[in-house]
Order: sequence, then C-alpha cells, then structure tokens
Amino acid sequence: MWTFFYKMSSGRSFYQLSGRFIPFFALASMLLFAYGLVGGLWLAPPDFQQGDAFRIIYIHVPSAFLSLMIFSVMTFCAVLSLVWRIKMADLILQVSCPLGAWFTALALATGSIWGKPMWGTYWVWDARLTSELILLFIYFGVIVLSHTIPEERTAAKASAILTLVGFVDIPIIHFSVNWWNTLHQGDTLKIFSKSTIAPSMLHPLLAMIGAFAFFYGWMCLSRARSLCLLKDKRARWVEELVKSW
Amino acid sequence: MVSHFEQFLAMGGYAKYVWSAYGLGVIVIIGNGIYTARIKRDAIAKLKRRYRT
Amino acid sequence: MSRFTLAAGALCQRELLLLWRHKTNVLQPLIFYLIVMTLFPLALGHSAKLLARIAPGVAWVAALLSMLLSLENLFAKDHQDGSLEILLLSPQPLPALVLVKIFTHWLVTGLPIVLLTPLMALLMGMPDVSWHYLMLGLLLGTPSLSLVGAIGSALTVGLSSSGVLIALLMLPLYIPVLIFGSGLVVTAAAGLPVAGILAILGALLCLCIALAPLACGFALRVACQ
Amino acid sequence: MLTVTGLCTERDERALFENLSFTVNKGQLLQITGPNGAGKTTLLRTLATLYQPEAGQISFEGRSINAGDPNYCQSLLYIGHQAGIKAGLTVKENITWLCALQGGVPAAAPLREGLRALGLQDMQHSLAGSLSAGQKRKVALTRLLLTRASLWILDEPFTALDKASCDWLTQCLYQHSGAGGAVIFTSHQALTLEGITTLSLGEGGHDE
Repeated sequence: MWTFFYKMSSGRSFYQLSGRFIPFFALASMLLFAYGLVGGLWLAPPDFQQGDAFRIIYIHVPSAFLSLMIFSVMTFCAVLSLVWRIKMADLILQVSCPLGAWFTALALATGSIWGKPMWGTYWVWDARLTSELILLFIYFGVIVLSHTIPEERTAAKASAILTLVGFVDIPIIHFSVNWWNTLHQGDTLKIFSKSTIAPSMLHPLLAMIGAFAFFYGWMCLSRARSLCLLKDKRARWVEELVKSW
Repeated sequence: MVSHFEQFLAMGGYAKYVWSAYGLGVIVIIGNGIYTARIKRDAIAKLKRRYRT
Repeated sequence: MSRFTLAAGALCQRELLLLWRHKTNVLQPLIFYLIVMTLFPLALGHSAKLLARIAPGVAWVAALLSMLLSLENLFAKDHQDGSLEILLLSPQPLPALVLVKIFTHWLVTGLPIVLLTPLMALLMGMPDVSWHYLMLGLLLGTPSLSLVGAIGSALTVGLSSSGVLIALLMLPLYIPVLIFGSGLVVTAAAGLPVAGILAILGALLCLCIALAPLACGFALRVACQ
Repeated sequence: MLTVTGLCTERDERALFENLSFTVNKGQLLQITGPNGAGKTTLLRTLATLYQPEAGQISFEGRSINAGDPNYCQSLLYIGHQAGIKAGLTVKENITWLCALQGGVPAAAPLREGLRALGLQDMQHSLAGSLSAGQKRKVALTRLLLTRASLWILDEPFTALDKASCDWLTQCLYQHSGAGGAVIFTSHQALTLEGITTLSLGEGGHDE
C-alpha cells in the first residue's frame, strides 16, 4: 500500500495511474446514473405520506452524502500533504474543493425545494439544513484562502491546515446545531429522519449515491491530471507527452 | 384518458418541485463536466503553445 | 527560573508594553463593542421585555465582532518587521509562545468585554440573575474566540487586508461558542439547570487551548516560507 | 558541524539549485556569493529551517534536523534582512526580549559593553522606530556579542553599516570563528577578508 502513496508523489506516475482509473469511474458513474434515475423516477412507488415529492431524495441525499465524503477525502489529502509532503495530495485537495462546494450547494437547494411542499416555506432552520449551510461556509473558507495567497506552495499548505481545522469542527457543529435546534424547538417536523424505506426505493438511492461518488472521482482525477501537467510543465516527461500528441 | 407520460410528468401534483430539483442536479453535473473538459482543453493548448514554438 | 518561563515572561512583557504604548489600538475594539450595544436599543425601541430577550445574543455577536477587529494585526506586525522569524527560531516550543501571545491578546480585548457586561446589562435592562450567567459565559467563551481567531490570523499573516477573510475562515468555528454562550443565558432565564452548558463551554475552551496553538504554529511556519 | 546533502529548492516554478551538497565545519567562515535572485537568501533560510526544501537533508553535528528542533535552535543565531526590531520598543527592551527568546537574558554589564562597542549606549532608551536603518541593523548585531550560539547565519550583515561598524563586524566574525564557531553569510560589498571559503550560487550552484 505504501508504494502506492509514494508513486502518487511524483507527477508522472500520478498521471499514468489516474489515466487508468478515469475510464472505469466514468463508465461506473454513467451506468449507476442510468439505473438510479430510471429506478427512482419510474419504478419506485410513490411514498404513501409525501406522494411523488419524495423523489427529490434521489438528488438531495446523494449530494448531502457527497459533501461530507469530499471533505473527508480533502482531509485525507491534507494529512498526506502536510505530514508526508506528497505534492499530488495538494493538487487533489485544491481540485476537489470547488466540487465539494457545488454538491453542498446542490444539497441545500434540493433540501429547501423539498421543504416547500412539506412546510410551505423554502427555508426552515432545521438542524441538518443548518449544518449543511455551515459546511458550505467551510468550503468557501478553503476556496477563498487558497485563491488569496499569492505564493502557490504556501496557499496549498495553508488550505490543508484550514481543511484539518474544518474537519475537527464538523462534528462539533453537528452537535451544537442539534442542541440549538432542540433549545429553540419550533414547529420543525422531522422530515429528514430516515423512515424505514422500502427496498424498491432504497436500491435506486444507493445507485445514485454510487453514481455521484464515481462522478466526483472522475471529475477530480481528470482535473488533477490537467493541473499536474501544468505544474510539471518544465519536466521532460511532459515535453515528450506533448510532442507525442 | 391522461396518457401515462403526462401522468408521469405531473409527478402527483409535485411536478414543479421534483423537476426543479432534478434540473438543478443536471445543471451541477453537466456544468462540472463541461468545466472539466474546458480545463483539460486549456491545459493542452497552453502546453502545445509552450513546446511547439 | 526555567528558560521557558523567562522567554514567555519576556514575550508577555513585550506584548503588553507594545499595547500600552499604542493604547488607541486597544481601545478601538472596546469602543466598537460599546457602540454596537448602544445602537441596538436605539434601533429596536426601549421596551424592556424585548431588549432583555435579545440582550445575550447581541452581547455575544458584538463581542465576537469586536475581537475580530483586533485580530488582524496579531501576527501581521511581527511578520512585517521580522520578529516572527525570531519567534520561530526560538528553542522554546512555538505553540507555547503562541499561546502566550494569544493570552495577552485576550487580556486586552476579551477581558474588558467581560468586565463591561454589568454596564451592558444595565443598558439592555437584563434581569440581574441572567447577566451573571452572561458574564460567566463570556468569561469562558471569549478565550476560545481569541484562540480560534488567532488561527485565522496566522493563516492570513502574509496578506495585506485580511480582516473580513479571518471572519469568513473562522465563522464555522465561532458558531458552537456562540450557540452555547447565548444558549446558556436563555436556559438560565428559563430556570433550567445550566451545569451541562457550562461544562460544554469549558470543554470547547480546553479543545481550543489544546489545538489552536498547534494549528497557529503550523500556519506561521508555513507563512514564513 | 553542519552537513547539507542533496538540497534542491524551487522558488515560484524556478529550480534555484539542484542537489547542492556542502559541509561547514568548526571555525569556518562561509560566504555565499551569486547574482541577485540566485537563491542566496532562500539557501540561508533553508539552513535556518525557516524554508522547507523540496528535497535534501540538513544535519547538524551528525543528527538530521527539521523545523523547530530545540537544540539546533539553541546553537543557531539567524539575522535576516529585516532586523527583527520592534519599532514601538526602546533599544534596550528590544535587545532584552531578543536575547530572552533566544536563550538567557543578558546581564547588565555585557549589554552595556555591547552597546558601547557599537556606539549605541546613548540611544539606549530611545524608541527603535526613531533609529536609522544602519542603527537598527547595529541593534540587531548586538545580539552577536550576547549570544552563546555556535552557528551564525547572517543575511547581508554588512548592508547599511558605516566603515567603523564593518571593521567591528569583521573583527567579531574572526573572533567567533577563532573560538570554534562557524559563520555562514552573504554580502555584496567586495570584502577584503582572507581565510574564508565561498560557495557560488551562479548556475548549478556547484561548490568551489
């Protein structure tokens, strides 16, 4: 396993390695998307309580899951970059940060759209939506920090530190927002609690989560590949590669 | 007799919400896909310019 | 006296001397706190019931913002005149020295805010039992605000105007302290037991004391590259 | 005393030097020369563990060191471009906190003697902000007299110094290297120092 990370540290091997993963990720995400959408929109019966509005779950839950998954990937890369100084980890962190922000925003938007038929208002200070909003702020913090520091190497290290600090903060926020929600217990009806879900509804959901995850892997690796080429543009292997195109 | 397709589109009266949510999903997914392709195209162009001249 | 207490004492003395010589920088955050606290009653009318209800939240937000003001040049001045490198190259552990610096910053900005709470309670017409809790909450909460803000200040030390940036970076970390701080007064006013919330505020403080100087040390080493 | 192996550093996409290796032993005066932007300051900062090199190993008295290594910092004195003087403090306060952070607080006698050697004794209580660049540099240099560090890394110590102070500084360097310490420094003025080795950082950074 350790040689894998060591190989990731040099630009060239990262380029080749990711080249092999990308087609697999792309294919898997498209297949799972097809199955998930068909399953979710047609095959799954409407929910007895919410009718067809529950189908928003097939976009909301995967993007919410992804927003946390991407942040864990970013934290893992931050540790790799700060402790073992693996250069490619900085690249993956810098690349997956906007993706994470997009999926968090998507989760927030679909969550509030889902709230409209349930409560009649778009925004409700429900514990999970609020935590999702604060997570979006953490993503913005990392993005803004990495874009404001001029020197590229310092920017990478600083955003890695901020990601680690953010990672420590997520459980604390989750805990304190839940406590805050019970303190000011308004009329929030628990719609997000996972009621026991029929298998025919569950399989498309798992497929969609897989599809989103593979899509993220696909986007992240291909963006990292392009940036890796630009980063090592002086290296000889890049020169040969460009000549071979 | 409302054809099966119209009934499907109606989404049991929640058409507005379901389709807007899916629309946003499509925008985010396709948008990021296009942006990735653009990053790749710019990188290749920049490298070509660097090594061709 | 061990080497470390010598260095820490010298650093603390240096910081206090510098702040004493530039008193205006110290007074600015406090004046901002006073302004905010006087503006709210003017804006929302002086009905005692309303003011008493919003007083803890307003006090906490005003404390948070005024501490943000003075955070910007916590490390930036040292970076400009090169004394940050001497801090990095000192044989004493860097997180400990950073903790000393943050403590002096809290002494100068956080403590006065805590001491001003009785005045604020008067202004906002808070019932006397709840402003004791507000004061206790601020006493436990403002050091964590200082520690967390220092991380933001260390991350943005090289940048020119980083005031708002620190607020954005450290907002998610301020939220738990804000929630439990103002929640403390609300539960106290409702007569519920508050031991649990005080324990959580204390736990947050210990977490910040343990992790924030480490993160600051790391960020400063990165910023000096 | 200090061995550097395989050091390579990049500075904003430009490789400054590729696997540079050299050793500095006791009593040696090493001058780093090279055109502007050749990476002299970066090399000094790397040796002082302020700058993290891309690759390479620095070991002090046999043991490899990384950032913030206590006993390496104990025996190292680094004076960079900026003098590290706080403008709001007086000269005396500046020196006390500088030495306290580095090691022991200087007793009154060596402090006064050091200031007199540099002609700063009457400016002891004036604010450092009111001093000229040369005087600020001299305040930083008083640390040389009061420190017990064996390795000195000085970045452009001779800049903004008048003739008398330059001679004093050269004298100080010789005295330190005579006592078994080592000095690594950079300087643009044409120095008439004998018995120093130079490391040129032109292209390639080969060791002369």
